[in-house]
Amino acid sequence: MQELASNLMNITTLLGASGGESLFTYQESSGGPGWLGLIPVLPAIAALICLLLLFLARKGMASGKSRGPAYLVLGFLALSFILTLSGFLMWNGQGKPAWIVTLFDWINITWNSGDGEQSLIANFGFYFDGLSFLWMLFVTFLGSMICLYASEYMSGDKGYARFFAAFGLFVASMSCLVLGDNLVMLYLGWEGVGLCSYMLIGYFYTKPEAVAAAKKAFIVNRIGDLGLALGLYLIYTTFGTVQYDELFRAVAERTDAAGSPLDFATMWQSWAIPCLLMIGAFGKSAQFPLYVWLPDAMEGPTPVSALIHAATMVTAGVYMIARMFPLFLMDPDLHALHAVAWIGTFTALLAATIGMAQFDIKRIMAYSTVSQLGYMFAGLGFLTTTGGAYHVFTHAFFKATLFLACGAVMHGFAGQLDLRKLSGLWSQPGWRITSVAMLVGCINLAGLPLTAGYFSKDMILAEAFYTPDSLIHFSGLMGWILLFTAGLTAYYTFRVFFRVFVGPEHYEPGDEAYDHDSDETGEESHHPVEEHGDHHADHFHPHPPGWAINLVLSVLAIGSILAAIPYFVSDGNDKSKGWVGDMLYSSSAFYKSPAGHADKHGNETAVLVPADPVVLPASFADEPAAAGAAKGKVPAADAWPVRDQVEAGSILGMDPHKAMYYISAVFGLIGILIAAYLHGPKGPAGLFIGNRTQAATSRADALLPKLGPLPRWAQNKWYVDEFYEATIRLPLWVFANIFHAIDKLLIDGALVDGISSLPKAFARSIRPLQSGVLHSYAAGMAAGLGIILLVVWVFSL
Amino acid sequence: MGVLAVILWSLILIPAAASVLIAMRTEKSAQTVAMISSLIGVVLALVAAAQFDWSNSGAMQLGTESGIPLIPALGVTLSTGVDAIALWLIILAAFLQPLMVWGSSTAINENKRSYYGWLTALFPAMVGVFVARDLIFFYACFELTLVPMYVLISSFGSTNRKKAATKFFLYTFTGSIIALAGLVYVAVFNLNLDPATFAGAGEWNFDIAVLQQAAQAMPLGQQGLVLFAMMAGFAVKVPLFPVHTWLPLAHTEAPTAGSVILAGVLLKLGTYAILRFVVPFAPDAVLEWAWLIAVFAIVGIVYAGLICWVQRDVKKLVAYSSVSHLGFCILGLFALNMTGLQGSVLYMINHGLSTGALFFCIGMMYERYHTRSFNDLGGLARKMPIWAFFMGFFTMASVGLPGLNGFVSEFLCLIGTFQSGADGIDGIGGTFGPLGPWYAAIAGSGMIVAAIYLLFMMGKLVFGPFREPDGYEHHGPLPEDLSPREIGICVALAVPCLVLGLYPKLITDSLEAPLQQTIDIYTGEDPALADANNPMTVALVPVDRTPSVLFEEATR
Amino acid sequence: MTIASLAQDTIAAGMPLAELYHYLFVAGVLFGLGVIGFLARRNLIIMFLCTEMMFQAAGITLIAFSKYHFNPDGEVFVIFVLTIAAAEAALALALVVLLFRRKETLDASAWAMLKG
Amino acid sequence: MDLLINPVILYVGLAIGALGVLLALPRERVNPQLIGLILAAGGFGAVIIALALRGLDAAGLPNPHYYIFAPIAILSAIRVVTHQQPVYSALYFILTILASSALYLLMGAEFMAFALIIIYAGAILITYLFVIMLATQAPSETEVGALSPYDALAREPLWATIMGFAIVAVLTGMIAQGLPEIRPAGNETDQQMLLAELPGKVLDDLDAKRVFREMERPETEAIGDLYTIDAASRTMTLAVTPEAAGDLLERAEAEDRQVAKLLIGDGTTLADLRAASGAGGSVRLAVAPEVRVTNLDTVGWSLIAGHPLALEIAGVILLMAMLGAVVLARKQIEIGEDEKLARAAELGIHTGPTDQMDSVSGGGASS
Repeated sequence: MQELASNLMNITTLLGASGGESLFTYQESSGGPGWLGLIPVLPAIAALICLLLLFLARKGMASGKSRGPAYLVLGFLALSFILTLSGFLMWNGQGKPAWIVTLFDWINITWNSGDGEQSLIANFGFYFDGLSFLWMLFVTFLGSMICLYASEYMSGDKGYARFFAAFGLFVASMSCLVLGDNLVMLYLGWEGVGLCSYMLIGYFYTKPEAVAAAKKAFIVNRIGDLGLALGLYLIYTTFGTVQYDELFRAVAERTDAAGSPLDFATMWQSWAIPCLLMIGAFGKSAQFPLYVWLPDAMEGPTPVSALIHAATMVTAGVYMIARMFPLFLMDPDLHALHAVAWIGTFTALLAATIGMAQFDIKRIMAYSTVSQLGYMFAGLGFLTTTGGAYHVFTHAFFKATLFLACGAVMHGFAGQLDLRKLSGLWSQPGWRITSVAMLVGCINLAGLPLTAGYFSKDMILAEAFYTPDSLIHFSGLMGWILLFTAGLTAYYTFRVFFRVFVGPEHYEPGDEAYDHDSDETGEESHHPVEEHGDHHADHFHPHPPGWAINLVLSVLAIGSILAAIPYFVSDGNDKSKGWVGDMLYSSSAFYKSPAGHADKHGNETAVLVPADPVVLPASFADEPAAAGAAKGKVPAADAWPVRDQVEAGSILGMDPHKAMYYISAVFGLIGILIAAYLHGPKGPAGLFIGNRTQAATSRADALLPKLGPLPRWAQNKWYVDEFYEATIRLPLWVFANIFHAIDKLLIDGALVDGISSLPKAFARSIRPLQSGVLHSYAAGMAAGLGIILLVVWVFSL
Repeated sequence: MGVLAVILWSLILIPAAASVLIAMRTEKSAQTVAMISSLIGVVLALVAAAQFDWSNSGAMQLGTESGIPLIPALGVTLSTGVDAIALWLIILAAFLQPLMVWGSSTAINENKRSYYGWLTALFPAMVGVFVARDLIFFYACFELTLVPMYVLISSFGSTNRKKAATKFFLYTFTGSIIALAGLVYVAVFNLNLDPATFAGAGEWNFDIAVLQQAAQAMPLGQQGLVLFAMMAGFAVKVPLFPVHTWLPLAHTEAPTAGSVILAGVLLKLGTYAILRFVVPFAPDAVLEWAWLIAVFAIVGIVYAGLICWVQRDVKKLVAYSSVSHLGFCILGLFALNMTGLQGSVLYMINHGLSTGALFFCIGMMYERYHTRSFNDLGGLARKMPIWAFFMGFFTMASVGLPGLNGFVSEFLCLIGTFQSGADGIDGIGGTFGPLGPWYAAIAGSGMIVAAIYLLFMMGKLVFGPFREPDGYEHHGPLPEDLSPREIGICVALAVPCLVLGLYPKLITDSLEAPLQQTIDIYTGEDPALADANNPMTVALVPVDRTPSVLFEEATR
Repeated sequence: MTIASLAQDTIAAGMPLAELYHYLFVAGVLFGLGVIGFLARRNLIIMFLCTEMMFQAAGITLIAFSKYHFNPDGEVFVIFVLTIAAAEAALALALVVLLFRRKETLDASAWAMLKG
Repeated sequence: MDLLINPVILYVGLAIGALGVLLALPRERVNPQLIGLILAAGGFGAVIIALALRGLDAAGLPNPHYYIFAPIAILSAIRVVTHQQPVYSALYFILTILASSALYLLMGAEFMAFALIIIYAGAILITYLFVIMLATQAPSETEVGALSPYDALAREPLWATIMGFAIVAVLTGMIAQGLPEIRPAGNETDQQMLLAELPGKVLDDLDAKRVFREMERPETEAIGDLYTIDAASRTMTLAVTPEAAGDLLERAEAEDRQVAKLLIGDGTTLADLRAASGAGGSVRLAVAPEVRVTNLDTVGWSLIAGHPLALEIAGVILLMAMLGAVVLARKQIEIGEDEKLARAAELGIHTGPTDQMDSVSGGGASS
């Protein structure tokens, strides 16, 4: 067991000591069962074996075409899922201490031994608590499902083993990220997933666009990673530790690791650390400034987009903020959380508008992911980690379903993704399961009442209004923007559904080479196109997905429906938050919102009082705990800001929690109706299913000119890419060339070569003195003599 | 001469003898003799590591007690000794040597004797630098490394190798002459210290420990001059920003093995010399000027990084990348705290491994396609997947991907720079030092620039559409993809990258003691300085060395 | 008055600086003329003659100071000056003869092959 | 230091002299050499006169003959430099040498004066004359006496004179101000100290005065035990047998002036002498005033005792010069390549590669 954890003093949870609730319940930790450490290691081993297989295949010792690697990775992923599940069941419990399992010492440096000893300790260890179990459950589950899906989807591709090696490595690094017990492990996972997404996006490495997309993804992630890295350094410099348990205890007691008190109110780090971490999160979870890489990442094979760019990697940012929530709360004015909320909302709106105007269904799904991530961040911004986490949970399921469905369509129609060239799949033979899965995904995404997506989105929207403006300014306004975006989301989701699945049967196959470049052996020639006959549709017969894809689609569809259950099931003490709330309760992400009024289940309003009088700055002690509902905030000049009970916000005068069910449902339905009106088949009969005759309605096309330039702008992604190109890439390129010129001409040319040619120049200049004429030498001698005499004379005066 | 000293001396003498032997024997046997001598080198390095008392890794061990007097009048003795830092660098050099010999079996076909002779002669010179405890012995070996390198580049390089070789030699040579001037100044200063101050003062003595005490007793002005003289010499070798222009030329023209050892160990002579001479010799001046050197390092990182991006020649790209990477190393060095110093020493070893390996891969590609420019190469993963894997692996190692060795050293350097000098702001993470958070923030952008240019290289060379030089059909002894020999070399370099990435404690534990001594010079607990009855403290200008004072002084 | 007596009394009286200066003046002028001759004349032999004159001027100065300081070394040195002058004359004239034979002219500027 | 000469006069005089020389230098058409000479003479004369005036009150006048020989030396020097005919230049140079040897005499260096005339004027300048004669016979005998161009024309006369007289001005100006570095004049006694080194000289004088009539003349090498010479007080103490002492005393008393002067030269009375010599043993003799260390002695002594090595080297130099002159002046015989081969064939040397040929016949075709 990890001796560091055991010798941690077992402080009584703050709840008990002071009656009031501390900012957050500090979760002290204890050693967990060793085998839990296998969870991240198993996929890594799978990846290594795949590499060996690939290496042997290259050497001709193993057949390159077998599906061995896929099943190998699938087996290991399933095993790690089972381990996670059993670990969770063993651990499950409110307020139980987090488990720490350390494999080995990684970075372990101590100096100035004796007094003032300092140390930087980052072990290869794992931290199991509610948050990490929640995340690991759906990461490993979705990982194995999508791996099964990919085993069939990727069959026939030459780089099969390479794909699954990267797949295994990805899940391994994701688990390191989620389970890591210190910030450096988080950083390890963070960059690890960045690398794997680089390898997987760039899977079709012969295609320049794929390589460019992969490079773009890695570099934009790297920009985010810099923010995270600097945040990490600042945390270490302030608290003296990067281990979670020490860090959270320090933040709870408002001291640094050595116990000397830190006055969060006045420290500049209290806002600097969360802002830096936020930048890291935005880089990884594709939020506003750094989201440009996600839509381009669709170049990769669909299982990659499903797993990485829908369910797991992009949620890493949300996980990190949830994990580091106590640090976000250090800042009395919550600057960082304001930024998170605002950027989340803005990204949601922006991505939704772009998503509406795209024609490539995978790109639409990508923008919808960016938009839903905006929701999750907004949820975090409104101080509801539970809402955010639950939306991550449900979104993982239904977005994976959607992506896989689109993948199946693309697989079947030889790479065709343009919704204008596909319609009426519902009634096609063999496509029924895909269409149903698509439908389930769409209703969840659109937030149709009683679906999982509805409940999770509702939680966030409710919190938007529930959190008073005094805590998060303009949270109400943001709530309304999010509601409007929910409508847009419903619209573009069903736009895809109606255009692709409903309506008359009409399809054109994409160019085969687009998707899986089946033949990589040497010659570059296109796959013999005649066989697929892309000119006249009758020759081309779409081949419906196989058993594996259908199985996975159905499982995930059911999963996304069942994802609604955790909203109701809850055995924790705060019934309103559901199972996800219980999970987060026993983790660092738990946060008791100060806003309160008679709670849904009637338990008394939670009053938040700074917990530990001992630590309190003197000036605070004499002021009675703010019993009354003092409006606004106590000026946080010197004392730890009193989060006394503030009046909860309301929506249109009603209690947000109850009212939100109806309001968000209304917005969702309006969106769907508009989509049906514009893109659905004519007449109510066609609305549903099976009407083959009605051609795709042209109402949408009729509406376009009336809207002016807006649709064109939206289609071109509001020219954000071009803007970045002009303001960042171009200047950098120009600077690079300038530096190159400076280096070659100025430093190397002028300075170095210049100086080295000085002696030769000087020699050339005095050569004429050697004129060969006797008299000039004599004159020189005489002049020299004269000068010497003169000098002697002058100095002798 | 203790029996243990035999190890170090044989580590120098046997390869030297071998190089002479190679020169005398036939062309055919040149490589085998070179291989044998390099293997002996590895064995000796391991024996030295075994004999080394790791618990007391700070002290100079395996050395000669008194040393062989070379010039008794001037107190110049051939005294050797090794502490943990030097030993690790010797192990790195010994580890790279056989790989180089093995790696150039197909690259070099004519006059093998001179090639392998000089290659083997390079090893004792390098070891001499790490082993020397006497200034002149150190300086001689420091200069000796130039000669073999000059010959390797000038007679076995590619197109305009002569110019590159001469520029390399003259540039480094002028630099080190200035450094010698600075060091001799210290010796002269020591000469006219009164003998009572410390053992070895007041007489001609070139022992490094003695000179270190003398240098520390110098007033600030003189220390500044000595600092800049030494930096002028060693910064050229490191290549720090303004004096780096010789490196790209030397690298592009050097043969594969030449540029591997140049990047692997020769650049480390500069950083090692700075760690061994500049930092301990001129503490006050370093505190005064650390900000300037840090600025050069940071400019180097971003400036060289951006230049890499516009390079058309792969080797020049990797050469500029080592300028950028060593900028991190110098930054960590001048952070003057344990994490920074650990990071920079680790960086020396990791950079040697990962950039050395990168040069090997590029060499293998060059042996097949005989061109290094991006214009006529592309998407080689199609034809050489194994090579592509290793190229990707080592690129990720040098871009600083966690889990591989590059990350640990870069992380430690940056966190060291961040917390150095941050002991003023509240929180206990900060330590005493001249740098600060802003240095780390800007240097951090170097990580992004590194990602840009390395992925640019990967995107162009390894991935992307397949393109070979026009009119190229496969010929020559090497198979299309890597031959077993080449795979052996790559694996031999990949394993330590991974091991050091996952378990750096292997090295960091042993480095704690020697680096703690260097830090104590700055935080005032230097045992030699601290105790009251040591006459040394009397003679010393009573500089108040408490951290806060030094910190004010540094940030004045 | 015999030469011997002529020399005698001057010795006894010693030589004040003013008197010394007279001789130095003559020597200086001779030396100056030697330099002018060497620089102005183009005939090789005359140029050597002028160097001889410079030797001579040096001789006078040596003797003057030798008498001024009553130190015999001055005179002895003049002897050596003479030997050098003789040696130099011998060689120089031999060379002049060769040069003359080679180019049939004694003009110094004919020989400018050592141009750098 | 008081000025030896008013610098203004010095420099003006020199300037005029320079102008004179400038005019005197040979040039193309108009060639006012005579005017130049007069001017030069006037300039230098003025300086000498100024010197003389200053010398008058400072009692530093040189020997009056100086004023004869100095102008001769200077004027003949000018003519050497300015005369177009090389032969006349040489002759004028001889005249300069003679004048300067006269100056040597004035300064009391008679050995050098005559050495100069004999060696320098006699030998070296005659060689010059030979060479001038040899080298100046005009290749084309048509215009006899025509000046070859390089003689007729001076080269950059202006710059040359300026350069020359700048040096003279600095030299003389420096000394005129009395360089502090010039040590004060020595005094004559140092020279006389040499007496102790030249005992033979004193003994010869005593022998000439037949002082040693009865006793035999002590060996010059026996200095120290038989006799000692004290140069400072110019006395010699001689160990004599009592009878010899007695004989000396009688001759002194018998008013033999010479002996008396010697004996009592240092002011001791006859009576003291008797008392001292009575005991026999030694007698003090005064060295006669005319026994002086002549210039020849000092030079000889200094040459042999002071600079033996220099003397040897001078000898070697002269030998080398002679050898060099002989080698240089050999007759060059230009023979062609083929003739060399024929010659080699004659001598039975196999005709190997040409470079060997050169070494064999190298001797023949001189450098």
